[in-house]
Amino acid sequence: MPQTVPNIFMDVDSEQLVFDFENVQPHIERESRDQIKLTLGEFAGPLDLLLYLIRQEKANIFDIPIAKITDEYLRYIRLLKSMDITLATDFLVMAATLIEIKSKMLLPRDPVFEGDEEAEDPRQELVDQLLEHEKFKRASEMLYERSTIEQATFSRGLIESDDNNLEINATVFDILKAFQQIMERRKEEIQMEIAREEMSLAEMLKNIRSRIFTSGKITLLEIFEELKTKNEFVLAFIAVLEIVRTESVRVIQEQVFGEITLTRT
Amino acid sequence: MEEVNKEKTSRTEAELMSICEALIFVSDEPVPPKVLGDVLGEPKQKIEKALDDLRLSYEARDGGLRLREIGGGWQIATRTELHEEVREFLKTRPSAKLSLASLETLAVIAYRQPVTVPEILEIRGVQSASSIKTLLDKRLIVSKGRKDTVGRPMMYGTSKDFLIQFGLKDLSELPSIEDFEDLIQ
Amino acid sequence: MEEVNKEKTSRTEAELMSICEALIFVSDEPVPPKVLGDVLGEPKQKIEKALDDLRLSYEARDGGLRLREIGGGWQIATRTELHEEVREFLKTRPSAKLSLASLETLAVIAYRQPVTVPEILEIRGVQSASSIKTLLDKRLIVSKGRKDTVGRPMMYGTSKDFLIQFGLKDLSELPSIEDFEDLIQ
Repeated sequence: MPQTVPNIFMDVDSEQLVFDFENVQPHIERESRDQIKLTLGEFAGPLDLLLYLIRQEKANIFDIPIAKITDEYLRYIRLLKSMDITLATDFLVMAATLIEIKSKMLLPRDPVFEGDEEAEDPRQELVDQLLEHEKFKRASEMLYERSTIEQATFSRGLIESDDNNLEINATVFDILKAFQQIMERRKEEIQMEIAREEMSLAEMLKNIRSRIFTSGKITLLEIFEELKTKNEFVLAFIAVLEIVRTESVRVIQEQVFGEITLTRT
Repeated sequence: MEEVNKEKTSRTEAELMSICEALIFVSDEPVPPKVLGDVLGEPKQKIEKALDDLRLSYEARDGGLRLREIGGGWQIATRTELHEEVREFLKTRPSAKLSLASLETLAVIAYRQPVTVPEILEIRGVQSASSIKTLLDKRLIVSKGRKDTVGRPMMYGTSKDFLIQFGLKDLSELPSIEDFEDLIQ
Repeated sequence: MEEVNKEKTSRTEAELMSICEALIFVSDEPVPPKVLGDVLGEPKQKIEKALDDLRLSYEARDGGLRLREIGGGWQIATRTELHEEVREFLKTRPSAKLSLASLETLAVIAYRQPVTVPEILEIRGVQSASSIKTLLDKRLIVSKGRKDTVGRPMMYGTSKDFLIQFGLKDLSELPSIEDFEDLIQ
């Protein structure tokens, strides 16, 4: 009896959810005619899901009941969507493929090919793909077992001679990554410089307030004209609202879409 | 140079076994017999004989260590039976396992190398970019140049680390992919 | 805890020797007997006896390694008589390995060539003189003439050896930043 709940844990390095799939099968329970309960739903891809559904129906992989499987597949997709699970586009592509095959199977045979025994089964390509995929699934299980065994083996700890050799092995990707890291480091530095030059809300408030109180009135346009960045616009907007709210300043717009003036009262 | 080699080839088999053991011990990765032969100025057969006898002596001793051939080289490692105590001692947990998606991608790359991203997509039926990134980060795969087709896509293959992490002497030790076919009903 | 200890003390002396050997082997530092006793839940005397017998068995074997007590702990090390071969071996070993600083410098040169030392400084934000020397020594970079600006600084680019070491047919095979972004998505 295969267990239905795997050991799920977070892979710290890749931030991927990993589950120990030994003896674990994806599992959907049918609760009623229209309800399916998903017990475990990480399928590595649409082909996995398809294989699972074919098994569930106890169907022959070489003679897939395409209409039925397509319905099941679409039902599963809908279920995942209803659970707010973002589906990889690959699942949707497979849905389209299934619908296409299904409609081809419904079409009457092309009379030109009538009598041609070898007329291509619309399912053939999919079957080939499933078989190929299945082989690699087995291969990945083998790799999984091997790595599990290998994890029981340890090599020696660092010894003195390694200290003279604090070097790392490199591939082209290491070079690329190193370069990318440098570039990111630079980007951060540049952003920090800009950030330091930028005005704070307190400075903006002080600036606008003093302008209103020295000249008696000022238009919004005059304030905004001098601003350089989006951030400053936001700050100025908040500052104006704050000034209007807390001080004796009136906002006057004489006509629709006309100029807005801030006046000291 | 000549003289040095001559002098050194007067080593007995026991001496050679000792030296190989010491060199394998200090190396931080599996040591290919060729490297040993080059450094010691000894013919390949002599080295290989010494390594094999050394392996047998480790087995006969039945201690905490073993000598094994892996990733194209030789390595001293702990015996698998002792993994619980070692883990307890190092306070390590089994390292994070690869996700199902990454394992599948790795299987496709291992058996179809050199292989491009579009080719992997075709077999897996699913985008594999993040898996490929994980595998590159873990150094299990490496790029193998570009393919001479439209777009010149990057080709990938397995690395030496792959062999080591999966306990393989070389790629020929992988069971044939066709063997898995029989298992499909 | 008590119970576990009791259960584990059923180890034979030979088993204990094997386990101690494995733990000393995987440790970065000499292992004090107390640490072994604590991890294994064995009394100190039993551990010390096992270690001593293990040391004797290493001596009797007369191989390339020895077990020694150093700084209050136990350690596996190569036999002193073999130091010449060991040194020779370590010297020839990983010629293609680079420090992180050198790798970064190489990355800047590879992607921005021809490039001068001041330009590398500006991009990396760190002095790279010693890395450049290392890279020149390893023949991974070569000078590409002088730049026509103030001080006429030397320009550097990657060499043919660089292509060979990193398995590239030509510079166009270097993965592009875009290739990588595809993978990150």
